[in-house]
Amino acid sequence: MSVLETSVGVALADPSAVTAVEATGTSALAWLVIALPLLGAALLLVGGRVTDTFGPLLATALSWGSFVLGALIVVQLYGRAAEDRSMSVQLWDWVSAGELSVHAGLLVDPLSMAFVLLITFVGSLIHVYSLGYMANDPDKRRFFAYLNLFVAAMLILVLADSYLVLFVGWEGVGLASYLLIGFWNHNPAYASAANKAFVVNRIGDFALIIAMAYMLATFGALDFATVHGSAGSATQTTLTIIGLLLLAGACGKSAQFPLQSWLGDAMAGPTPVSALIHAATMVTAGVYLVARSQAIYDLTPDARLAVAVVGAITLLYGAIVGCAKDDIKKALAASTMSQIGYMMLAVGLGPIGYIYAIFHLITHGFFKAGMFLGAGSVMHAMNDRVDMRRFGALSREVKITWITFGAGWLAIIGFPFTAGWFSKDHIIESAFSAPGWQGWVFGLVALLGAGITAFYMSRLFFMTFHGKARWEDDIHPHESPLTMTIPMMVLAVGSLVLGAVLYPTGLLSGWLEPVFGHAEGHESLLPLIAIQVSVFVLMVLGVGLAWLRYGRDEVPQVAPEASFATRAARQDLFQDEFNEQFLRRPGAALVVGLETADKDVVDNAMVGGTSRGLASLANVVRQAQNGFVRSYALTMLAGIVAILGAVWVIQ
Amino acid sequence: MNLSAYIYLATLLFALGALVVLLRRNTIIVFMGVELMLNACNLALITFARMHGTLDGQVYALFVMVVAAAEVVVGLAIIMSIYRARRSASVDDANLLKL
Amino acid sequence: MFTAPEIDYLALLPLIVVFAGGLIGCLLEGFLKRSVRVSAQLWLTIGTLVIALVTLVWVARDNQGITAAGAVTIDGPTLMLQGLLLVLSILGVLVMSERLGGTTPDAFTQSGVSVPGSAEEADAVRLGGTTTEIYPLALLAVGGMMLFPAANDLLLMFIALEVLSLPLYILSGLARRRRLLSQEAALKYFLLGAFSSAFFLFGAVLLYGFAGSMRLDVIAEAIGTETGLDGLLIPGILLVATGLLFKIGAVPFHSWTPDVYQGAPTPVTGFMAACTKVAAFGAMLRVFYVGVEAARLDWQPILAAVAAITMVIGAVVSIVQTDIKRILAYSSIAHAGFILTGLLALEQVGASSTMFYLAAYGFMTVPAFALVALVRSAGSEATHVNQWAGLSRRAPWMAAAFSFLLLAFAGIPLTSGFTGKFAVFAAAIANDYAWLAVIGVLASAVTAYIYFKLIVLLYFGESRTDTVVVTPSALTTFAVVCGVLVTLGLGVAPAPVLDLAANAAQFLR
Amino acid sequence: MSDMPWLTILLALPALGALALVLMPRGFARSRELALGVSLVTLVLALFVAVEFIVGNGHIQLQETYSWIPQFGVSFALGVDGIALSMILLSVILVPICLVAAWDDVPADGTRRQQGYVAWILLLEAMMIGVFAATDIFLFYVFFEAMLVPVYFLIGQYGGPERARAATTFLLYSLLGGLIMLVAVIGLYVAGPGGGDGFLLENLTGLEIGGVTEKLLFLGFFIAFAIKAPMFPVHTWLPQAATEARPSTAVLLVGVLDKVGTFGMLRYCLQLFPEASQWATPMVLVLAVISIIYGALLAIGQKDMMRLIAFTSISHFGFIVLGIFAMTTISQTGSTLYMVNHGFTTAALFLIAGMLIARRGSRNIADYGGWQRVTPLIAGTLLVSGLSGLALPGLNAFVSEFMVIIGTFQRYPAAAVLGATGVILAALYILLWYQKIATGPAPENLSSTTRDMTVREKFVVAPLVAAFLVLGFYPKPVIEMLEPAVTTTLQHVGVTDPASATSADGSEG
Repeated sequence: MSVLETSVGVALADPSAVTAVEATGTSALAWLVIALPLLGAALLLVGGRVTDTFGPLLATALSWGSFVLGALIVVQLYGRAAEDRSMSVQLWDWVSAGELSVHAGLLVDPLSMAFVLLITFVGSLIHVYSLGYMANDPDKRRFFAYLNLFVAAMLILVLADSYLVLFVGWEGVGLASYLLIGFWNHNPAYASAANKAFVVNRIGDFALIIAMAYMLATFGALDFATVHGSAGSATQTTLTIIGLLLLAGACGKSAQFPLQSWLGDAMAGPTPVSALIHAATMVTAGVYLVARSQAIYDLTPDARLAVAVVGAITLLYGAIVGCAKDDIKKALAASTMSQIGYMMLAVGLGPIGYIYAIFHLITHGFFKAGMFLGAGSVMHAMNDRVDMRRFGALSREVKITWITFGAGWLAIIGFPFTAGWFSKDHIIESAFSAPGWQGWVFGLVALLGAGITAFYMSRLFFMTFHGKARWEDDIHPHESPLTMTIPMMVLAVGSLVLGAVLYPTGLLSGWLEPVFGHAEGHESLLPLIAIQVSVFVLMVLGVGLAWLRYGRDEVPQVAPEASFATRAARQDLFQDEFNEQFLRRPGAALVVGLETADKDVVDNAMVGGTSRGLASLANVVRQAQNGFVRSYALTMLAGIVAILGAVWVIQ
Repeated sequence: MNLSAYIYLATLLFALGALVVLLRRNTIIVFMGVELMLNACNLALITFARMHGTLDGQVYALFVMVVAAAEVVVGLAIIMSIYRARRSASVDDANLLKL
Repeated sequence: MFTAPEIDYLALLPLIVVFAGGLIGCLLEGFLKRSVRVSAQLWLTIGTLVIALVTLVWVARDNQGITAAGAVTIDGPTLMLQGLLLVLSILGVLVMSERLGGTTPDAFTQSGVSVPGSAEEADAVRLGGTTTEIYPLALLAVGGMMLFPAANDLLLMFIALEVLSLPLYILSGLARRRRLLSQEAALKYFLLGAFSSAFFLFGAVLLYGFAGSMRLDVIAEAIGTETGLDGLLIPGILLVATGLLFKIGAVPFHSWTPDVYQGAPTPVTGFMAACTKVAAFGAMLRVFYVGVEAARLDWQPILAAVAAITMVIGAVVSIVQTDIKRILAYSSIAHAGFILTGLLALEQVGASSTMFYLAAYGFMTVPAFALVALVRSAGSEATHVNQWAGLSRRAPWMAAAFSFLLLAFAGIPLTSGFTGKFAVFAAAIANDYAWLAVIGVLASAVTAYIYFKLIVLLYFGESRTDTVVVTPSALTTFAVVCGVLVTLGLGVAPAPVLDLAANAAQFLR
Repeated sequence: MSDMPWLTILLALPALGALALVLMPRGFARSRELALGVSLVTLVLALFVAVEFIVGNGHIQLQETYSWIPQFGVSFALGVDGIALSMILLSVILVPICLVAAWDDVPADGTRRQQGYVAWILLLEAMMIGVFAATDIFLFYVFFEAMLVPVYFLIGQYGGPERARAATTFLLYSLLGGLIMLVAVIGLYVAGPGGGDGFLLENLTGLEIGGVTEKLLFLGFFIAFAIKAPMFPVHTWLPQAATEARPSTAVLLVGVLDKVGTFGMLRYCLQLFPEASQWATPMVLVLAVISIIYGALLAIGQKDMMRLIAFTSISHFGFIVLGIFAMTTISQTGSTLYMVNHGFTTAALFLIAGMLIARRGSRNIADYGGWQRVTPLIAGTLLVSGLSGLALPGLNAFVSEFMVIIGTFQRYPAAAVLGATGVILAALYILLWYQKIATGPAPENLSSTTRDMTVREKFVVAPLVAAFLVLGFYPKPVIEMLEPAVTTTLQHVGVTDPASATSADGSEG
């Protein structure tokens, strides 16, 4: 590939113009980042029982290996000039026919490496955590194999240099998610949850496939470089359609409205899975996709607006649902949805939001993973109970968990100077700077969301760790082993300080600038300080309200009868009822109808009809074969007369 | 007299013979109907021979008579054997083979 | 007025041999004692047929021409069909002679004149009566058949028709078991045959009236010229056609076929089905190709319609049959339709494809009926399809052979049935009868249903204990193996026979 | 080396193997070993052939032409292009796998049953090679039809309780299609240059027949192929046949045999009748899309797992046909690759389902549940195969399905989008099935002797899973084999790929 001969300044203003050079040095080993966990998965799955003993440790080690390698690559990139940090690793010619030419190739650039670090770091921590969490599970080996598989797939997703390779990872993480949600599939509900996740994701994937088809038809290629490079030459309509299709794909993976229904059920998987896949990494893939496709979205405000709208809706949706959930994991899942809604909103805002979206994504990866692990630890302590109404007053029993969870809680509610505060406030600020009515709408939604987040997260926190103990009789809470608590501690530290490390130092924005370009100075609708103050006030209000209701007051052990709004929120705003009523039932009826039609109409008409027709014709004709000679003679004579008559008529 | 009248007569006889085959039940009579048809042919042959002014037709008629005689032999033999077995000469009784 | 016609005896030698053999056979009937009669007659018959075949190949082939006052044509088609007839009748006679360990041909009654079930019959059985007259009868029938396609004169054709038919009427009535059915078959065959030959004759007479001669070449010349009696031409052609269509069993002149095929002794059915069809189609070829080809615009549509309806009716009605012999009968009707399709194509390809199909059909039909005769239940033939269920387990080779023949009937590639169908359909399509070919393939598909139903029964049905497959002697085995090998050979490497048929397809006019 | 008649040898080897098996004495104990040996030698030989094949050349290679039936214009002509070779390789790879999978299907009980079983499979292999290698249309037709016979017996004689009906339905459907094609085959010959080698593909390509004739001929071929493929609404035979057949038979039937339909569309419909193909494209695309969705929806509703797999195949065949008639390089390459991939995927699904059935004795999905706990390996490989079936990236089927969708999108976006909904439905039918089979509490009513995969079964599944991965991650060798042939086909049709809306190098050039 030829290096672009444009000035650096232009290149930065038009980030798609950054051309990846062939990778050298450590970066050339980027494939190994993927290969290590993939190898782990393969070994553990194929190796069988032989690997039972050392398998989990091996998987963990390989995951850490990926992290180390990723870090080394980042170091190498850091040593290069900002505009040279984009490198490609070409592996092999994968699919080539006609115009289509897709190499299995990796793109090592700041954006992908940011994800690599997040994935491998959090992922490895969760491997470690799982060593403790899954210690007594008979299928531990399989679990670690799946985890490794997930890490590998997720790395393929972010390292891909084309949409098609990305799609491999995209579906790969879907598969891993399916396998892990259904890990305890002896419970039929869990198996259904796994199916639901996969199928809903497939709807998004369908859109993504069509998006790729559209790209190929438009640009004649699927690699990021060509597609993004020639995006400008496509028509507005085309770009908008592609943008919307990509958004639909992102919605599926990131559980955004209207494809959000699977995430709550996905909590059926073991808690480390929820932490890794359904909080920290996989579900943020949609955000990555939109961010990666910025060259397209930059040119199509309509599609971008759609992204922002979806983000805004989901943000509120998740937040509202989160207020009503009593299942600790489902509440966290709702919160995840909501937080990803923030990220979507941010990427939907365009160049001003990309960096904040990724920033929030990273911090969220830490604090949400931390909280999920905390939740896992709590469940560990409470014999796998998840109903927060039967928790309470755990702060004394599981102190480390309480503290680490508290760090995550502070981060997510946006307590000043925690990681979440840095990332979320910037998104809210950016939202207010969107043009025209959008600024007001998105800004206020984001602001409101922040308040609700503070409420429901505090509700969760207080219900679990404070108030009166509402435990069931046979529960004797105990702190988790070190393998579990250490990862929680690491993540807790990250939740508190990561923001301060990354943002004020300009580390992250500097790192990502070659990809996203320099964020233009923007006019906010409200003064910055006003926004920050209102966010803070709302947060305090939310926490306070939660304290009053769930910290100070008695929490009923059984969910009380509630208003329509609460019931709606408990039932995820009737998403499943809607799907059941308008999708599954008509679908099932269609299937049954077709089954009947296939038997009664197609088969019966084609085969049965023909054979019946022939048989009845035969039965009519054979009546003439009545055994009477004279009748036969009559037939003959009739034939002769008919023939002569026919000739006579013809002539 | 116009020779074509004989042709019409022959045709009529032929048709009569066919009708006999169709209408009568007695096997012998049915067979007679066939003989009538053959003889109608003979009449036509002779008439055509006359028309064409050749003797071919008459010779043909002789052949046909011989054949008819042979047919009678075989036919009667078959009819006899079936009559002896069934004690019936009705063609309609021979209808075990059907459909 | 009469001059003694020149007769090329060398060309007629095969015919003479066969007729002479038949007459000697009649004499032997009278002079030989009962115990040696069967084998003597068998050897005489086979010998006669073989010698006829040899003379056909070595003598008659080199003496082609129109002879006997223009009444007989010995040309390519004649020789080809005569040869085919001879080979098929050798097989047919072998099958007829199957004794199954007894002293007399198994399929035939020991006393044709006795009343079924009477004391007379029992006496005949006790005394070891034989019906060796089947051999001379068969030879005479073969003679008539050989004359049929050779006849260049409608009167001779009529005589040949009778010569071939009369022995067959008798043979049909000679079954050992189910004699009532057999006699009924003979009666039906006879009455309807006589009825139809009357029509044939009347048609011939009309053509005589039209042309002033029954010779085909004269008739051919007369077409297109004003004879004053032009109105007789078309009815004449069609009535002649009627008689021939009866013999081949075309709809609506087919009614006799199932009944006679079912009632006649099974080996006779096989012989008759194969050889009569060859002879009758040969005669048709000659009439339509040599005699009235010039009037084809008048008869071709009629024949096409007959072919179409024959294929459809034959195929459709076969699917509701439950008797193996009737199934094969309806199949023969459908096959008659297929062959007609080829015949309609005219030109050389029409003749060659027709003759090839006849060969293919003959070599599958004789062994098929031979195999039918082997399946017994309580001493008599078990011809109901249900009695055949699961036979493959007890008689794998018989089932395999029969299934293979069924595949050939169905026209599955690599069998002669396919090659034959291909030949006739190709001829039809090349000569603007594609629609007929379409009907033909649809009919084939329908007939395939019943053939495969039989295979299903043979192989996948629940076995019945009261049905047995008797072990045939070398005679039947030879005939069956020959038939199967030819059926396979004509499917896999038909080129030589196609060549033969193509070379033979030149009519002397 | 290249003078050797490789393809003939390849074709003859399994055929001779089958013959040897038939000739072995009754109760021959090593028939399975012999058959496996023959099929492995065939596989090795096929690999030699593949080495001889020059990749990147889109024309027919390794040609052999011998005159067969010159009277019909028929040659015994073999040759392969990339598509044909890939299908042959698929066949010869699947046959040994199927033989191993079918090891215990038919016990050696002292009869010929087991011999027959493996002999039919070998014969089928020979015919599969023949049908893909034939470059003479008549020869193709011969194999096309003759192939029905082994399958018919494999289903009818060795299948499930409803086998007779299933076998007959299968046969009649196919035969009907084949016979209609026969008319078109003949018609094509008539339209072509004729002569002693008039059926050679090369002599019939580029005829520019035009008009109604070409459309009718196209339809004649297409209907046969649509039945074979099978497409809606002529698919109803497949679920029956696949259900009643042994898993190995079902693999060969659905995995390879049905590909003859799509192969035929590509090789014959498109190449011989370009104008008519384009005329028919809208109709075909609609049918293809219906097939995709209809098959998938019905698969979701199935209670019998063999039926389910059959319906998934109908859906997948819809994709293949869609890609073929979208007529872009990408879509057709995708379709041809799909043909290979689908072979492996379906094989794995059928065979693993067969393992489950062998253990539980039921095809009813509801009779299972929780089997992941009983037979983790079977459940796991079932899932992997299922994922291949739903086109998970990284496994084989994805590449091809994706290529079909995006290639179709280039020309017919609406059809591509509608067809792509099959992606969602595929997830439903595979995962719901897997859920009902493998997940849930461990079954209680299961005898303790139920074992996980045996070593033999591992040998069955391992190569298939390996094929999934290899074709999923590195399909390049296969694509390189296929693409030139596809390009040649498109040249014959006279279609060029639609250019992308913006040139590939974009604004920055």
